[in-house]
Amino acid sequence: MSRYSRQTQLKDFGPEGQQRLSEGKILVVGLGGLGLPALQYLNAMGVGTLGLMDQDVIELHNLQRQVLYTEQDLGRQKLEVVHEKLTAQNSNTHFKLYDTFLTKDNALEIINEYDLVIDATDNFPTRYLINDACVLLKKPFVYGALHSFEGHVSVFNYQNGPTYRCLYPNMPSVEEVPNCSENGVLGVIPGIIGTFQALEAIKILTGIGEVLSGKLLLFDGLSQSSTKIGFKLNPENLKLTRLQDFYEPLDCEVVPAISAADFQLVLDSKTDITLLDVRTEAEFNDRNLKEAINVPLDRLELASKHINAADKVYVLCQSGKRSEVAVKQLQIQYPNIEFFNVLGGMNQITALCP
Amino acid sequence: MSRYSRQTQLKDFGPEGQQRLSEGKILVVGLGGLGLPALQYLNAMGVGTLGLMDQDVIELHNLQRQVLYTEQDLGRQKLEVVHEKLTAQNSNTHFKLYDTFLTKDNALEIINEYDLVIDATDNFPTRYLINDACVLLKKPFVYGALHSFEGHVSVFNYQNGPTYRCLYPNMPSVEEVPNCSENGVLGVIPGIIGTFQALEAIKILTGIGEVLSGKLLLFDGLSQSSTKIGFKLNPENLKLTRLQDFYEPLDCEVVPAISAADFQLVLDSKTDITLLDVRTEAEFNDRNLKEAINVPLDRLELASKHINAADKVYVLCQSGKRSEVAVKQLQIQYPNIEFFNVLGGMNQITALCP
Amino acid sequence: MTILLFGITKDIVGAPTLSVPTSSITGKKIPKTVKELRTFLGNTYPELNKLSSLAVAVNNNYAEDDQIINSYDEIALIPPVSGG
Amino acid sequence: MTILLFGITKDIVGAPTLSVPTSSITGKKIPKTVKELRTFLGNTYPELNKLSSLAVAVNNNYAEDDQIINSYDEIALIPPVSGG
Repeated sequence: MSRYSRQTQLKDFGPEGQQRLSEGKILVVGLGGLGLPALQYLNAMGVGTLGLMDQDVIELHNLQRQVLYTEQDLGRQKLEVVHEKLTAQNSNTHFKLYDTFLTKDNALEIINEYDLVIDATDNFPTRYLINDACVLLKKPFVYGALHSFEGHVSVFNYQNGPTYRCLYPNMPSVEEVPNCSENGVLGVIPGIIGTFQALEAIKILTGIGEVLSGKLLLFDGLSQSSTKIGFKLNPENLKLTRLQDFYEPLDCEVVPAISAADFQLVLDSKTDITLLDVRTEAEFNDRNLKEAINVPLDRLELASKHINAADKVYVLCQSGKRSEVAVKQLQIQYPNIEFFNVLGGMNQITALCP
Repeated sequence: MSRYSRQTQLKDFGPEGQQRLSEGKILVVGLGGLGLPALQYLNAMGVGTLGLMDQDVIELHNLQRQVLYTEQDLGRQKLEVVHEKLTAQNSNTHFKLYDTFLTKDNALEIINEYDLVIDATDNFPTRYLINDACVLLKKPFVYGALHSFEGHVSVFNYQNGPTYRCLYPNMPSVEEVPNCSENGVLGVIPGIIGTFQALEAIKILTGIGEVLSGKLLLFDGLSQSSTKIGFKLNPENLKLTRLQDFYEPLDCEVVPAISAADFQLVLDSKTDITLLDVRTEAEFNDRNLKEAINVPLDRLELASKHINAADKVYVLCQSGKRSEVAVKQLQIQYPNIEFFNVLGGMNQITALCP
Repeated sequence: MTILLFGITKDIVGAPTLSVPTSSITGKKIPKTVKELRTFLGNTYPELNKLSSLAVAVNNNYAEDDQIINSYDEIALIPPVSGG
Repeated sequence: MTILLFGITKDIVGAPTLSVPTSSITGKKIPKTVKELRTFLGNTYPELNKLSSLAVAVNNNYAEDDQIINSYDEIALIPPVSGG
C-alpha cells in the first residue's frame, strides 16, 4: 500500500491528482493559527514545494491554537521549528524558508515562484499586499481570517475572478477594525479555517471540485453554520500596474510597550530607571539619551550585567522595531523582569523634544 | 499574557469557559484521521483530562492524513506516540491511556469516567457500541465519519436528545456499506471533520453556543458546502437496558490476506511454502498443519531464521486475529518480504477440511 | 425532483445529484411517498436496494417511509458512512 | 427585516442578529436602500459609522449602496476581519 493510496484510490482524484500535488508550489505567509493546520495537511498530502514565511518566535499564548508548537519550542523561531517538524512528517517535500516579513520590496519576486499563496497572516497591510502582488502576478490566493468564534474564507484572483479589493476596496484604519490579538479567538477555529484553506489550495492545484471563487464563506462556530456570500469582480481592481508605496507591515505579536509621550513623563520624573538602547554603537554615539545603556541587538547577552537588579526595564531603538525584537527575546530569558518597548523609538522622542 | 488569554478574553467564553475546560474529561476512541486533529486542539485549548484509546501501529499510508505522525514513528504504537507528542504540547493535561479496543466488556467502565466521548473510530461495530454505552450511561458523544470528499458530524445522546440509532436503527452489514479503508478519503477532510468534533466537544463542556444535537451536518469538500438535516428522538432508542452480546469490533488497518479456501489451494499445490503459526506452543502441539513452523506471537523475533530466504510468507493463528497483528509487525521488520494473513485461521481451515 | 446524494449513494449513482421525473409521459409510476421513492430508485439503481439503513431527508428533515413527497421538495439520500 | 451580523458588528451590537422595523408607527424613516440602511444603523449604533469598509449582503449577495431592500430580504453586515 503506497503512502498516498487512501486518496489516489479516489476516482475523482487518482494518481493524476497526486501527480499534480507533487508538482504544486504553495507559499504560506504566516506560521500561526491558520498557517500551521494548512501546512500540516498540505505536507501530509504530498504537495511538492512549500514556502514558509514568518519572523516571529514562539510565545506561550500561541500554544492555545498553534498546534505544531510544544512547550519546549518557546522562544525559538517559528520558521525553524516548522521546518524541522514538517521535514520529519514528509521528507519528500521541498521547503523554502523566508526569514522575513512580506514587504513591497520582496513580495513580487517571492510570490512569482509559486502557483498560489495561502494568506495566513494576521493583519490588514499584509493581506492587501498579498492581494495586490497576486493581482499583478495573476496568481490565486486563498484567504482566511478569524474573529472570536468566526472565520472567513475565500479564494481571490482565481482565473481572473474577484479580488480581495472587490469585497473591501480600501484598507480599514487601525481604529476601525481591531488588528491581530486585540481580538481573541477560540483555539479550534483556526484549525477549521486553516484546513478549509488547505482544501481550497488542493482544489486549485488538482482541478477537482468547485473552487470558492466569487464567494465569501462565513463560518460561525457557535451555531456551527456556514453562509456563502456571492460577490462580483470589479474590473478596476485588476488594473493595478504596481504595488502601493506603503503597506506598513505590522508585527502582531503584542509586546508590552509604552508610548514615547508616556516614556517622556517617566524620564521627567527623575526616578532611577533602567533603559537599554539596542541600536548599534555608531548610532548610539551619534545621539542618545543620557539614561541609556548601549546594548546592540546582536549582542543582547551583554544586557545581563545591567538588568539583573531591575524589576522594570525600558528598551529603545531608532524606530521601535529592533527594540520590540529585543523585548521578545529578553522576556524569554528574564521571565521575572518587566520589559517595555518604547514605541516609535528615538524618532518619536526626537519628535517630541526636538 | 497567559497561556489561554486569546480565548479567555472572549466575552462569551472568559475565564469561566477555561475553568470548565480544565475540569473536562474527554475520551477519544481512535487515534487516526479524526482523533488526531480533535486531540491537537482539545489539548492546546486546555481540556483537563484526555483519554486515548487505540491499538494500532503507525503505517506509511496513515501519514497522508494522520498529521501527528512522522516518518520516524512508522511501526510504533499510535498510543505511545500520541501520548508523547501531546505531553510535549501541554504538560498540564492529564492523559489516560487505553491499549485496547473498545469492547462490550470494557466500554461501560471506561466511558463512565468521562464527560463525553469523541467517536473517531473507523468502523460500524465500534460506533454502535459507543452509542449504546453512552445511552446506558447518559453521556453525550460527538460523532464524526468520513467518505471520500465528504464528512458527517453530529452530537448524539446530548441531554436526552436523539441517538445514532435514531438515524440508523441497525448496523449495516459488511456487504452493504464499505468499512474502513475500502473507501478512500482526501487527506484534509479528516482535519476538517476532526476539528468540527473538537468544537462540538468544547461547546458541550463549556455551554457556549448551540450544540449540534438533533442535526446531522453533511460536509462536502468538493463544493465546500454544508447541509444540516434535522432528526428526532425515537424514545425507544433510550430504552436500552444492556449492551448487545456482540459488536464484532473490527480492526480497520488493512493487512494483506488470503482466504482460507485460497490458502488451501496453495497447500494442495504442493509447492514449497513458508508458513508461520503464531499460536502458543501448547495450541500448536494440540493440532497443526505439517507445513507450519511455530513462532508464538510474543516471540516473533524467532521468525528471522525461518523467513530470511523467503520472498512470501503466510501467517496463521487460531482465528486470524493474532496472525494479523503478527503480519503488521513483520511487515515493518522485513519490508522486502510479502506477508499474508490466513483469514479465519485454523478455525476456518478446520471448517473446510474437518 | 432533485435528489442530493451522500456517501456511497453518490458512488453508486456516479454523480452528486439525481433527477427524478415528476410527471410521466412514459406511464412509469411517479413516487408519491418516501417509500415509493425508495422502490423507484431501487429499480433504477439495484445496488441501492442493498442499503438496509439508508436515511432519507425531505426538506432537510429526516423522513419516515410514509411521508408524502412532491416535486418541489428537496430530498437527500444519506447512508451511514464509516471512515474515520 | 432581520440582519445577520459578522465580525466586529456582532460585538458592537452585542448580538448575532438585529431586527429593523419595516413599518414605522413612530414616524421614523424606514430604510429602502442599502445606503439608507447604513445611515439608519449608524444612527442607532454610532460605532458602526467608523467602519469605512463594511460590506453589506442582500440575499447572500454583495450589494451596492443603491440596491433597494425590502422586508423579506435577508441582510448581512460583513466587516473585514484580520485575525490569523
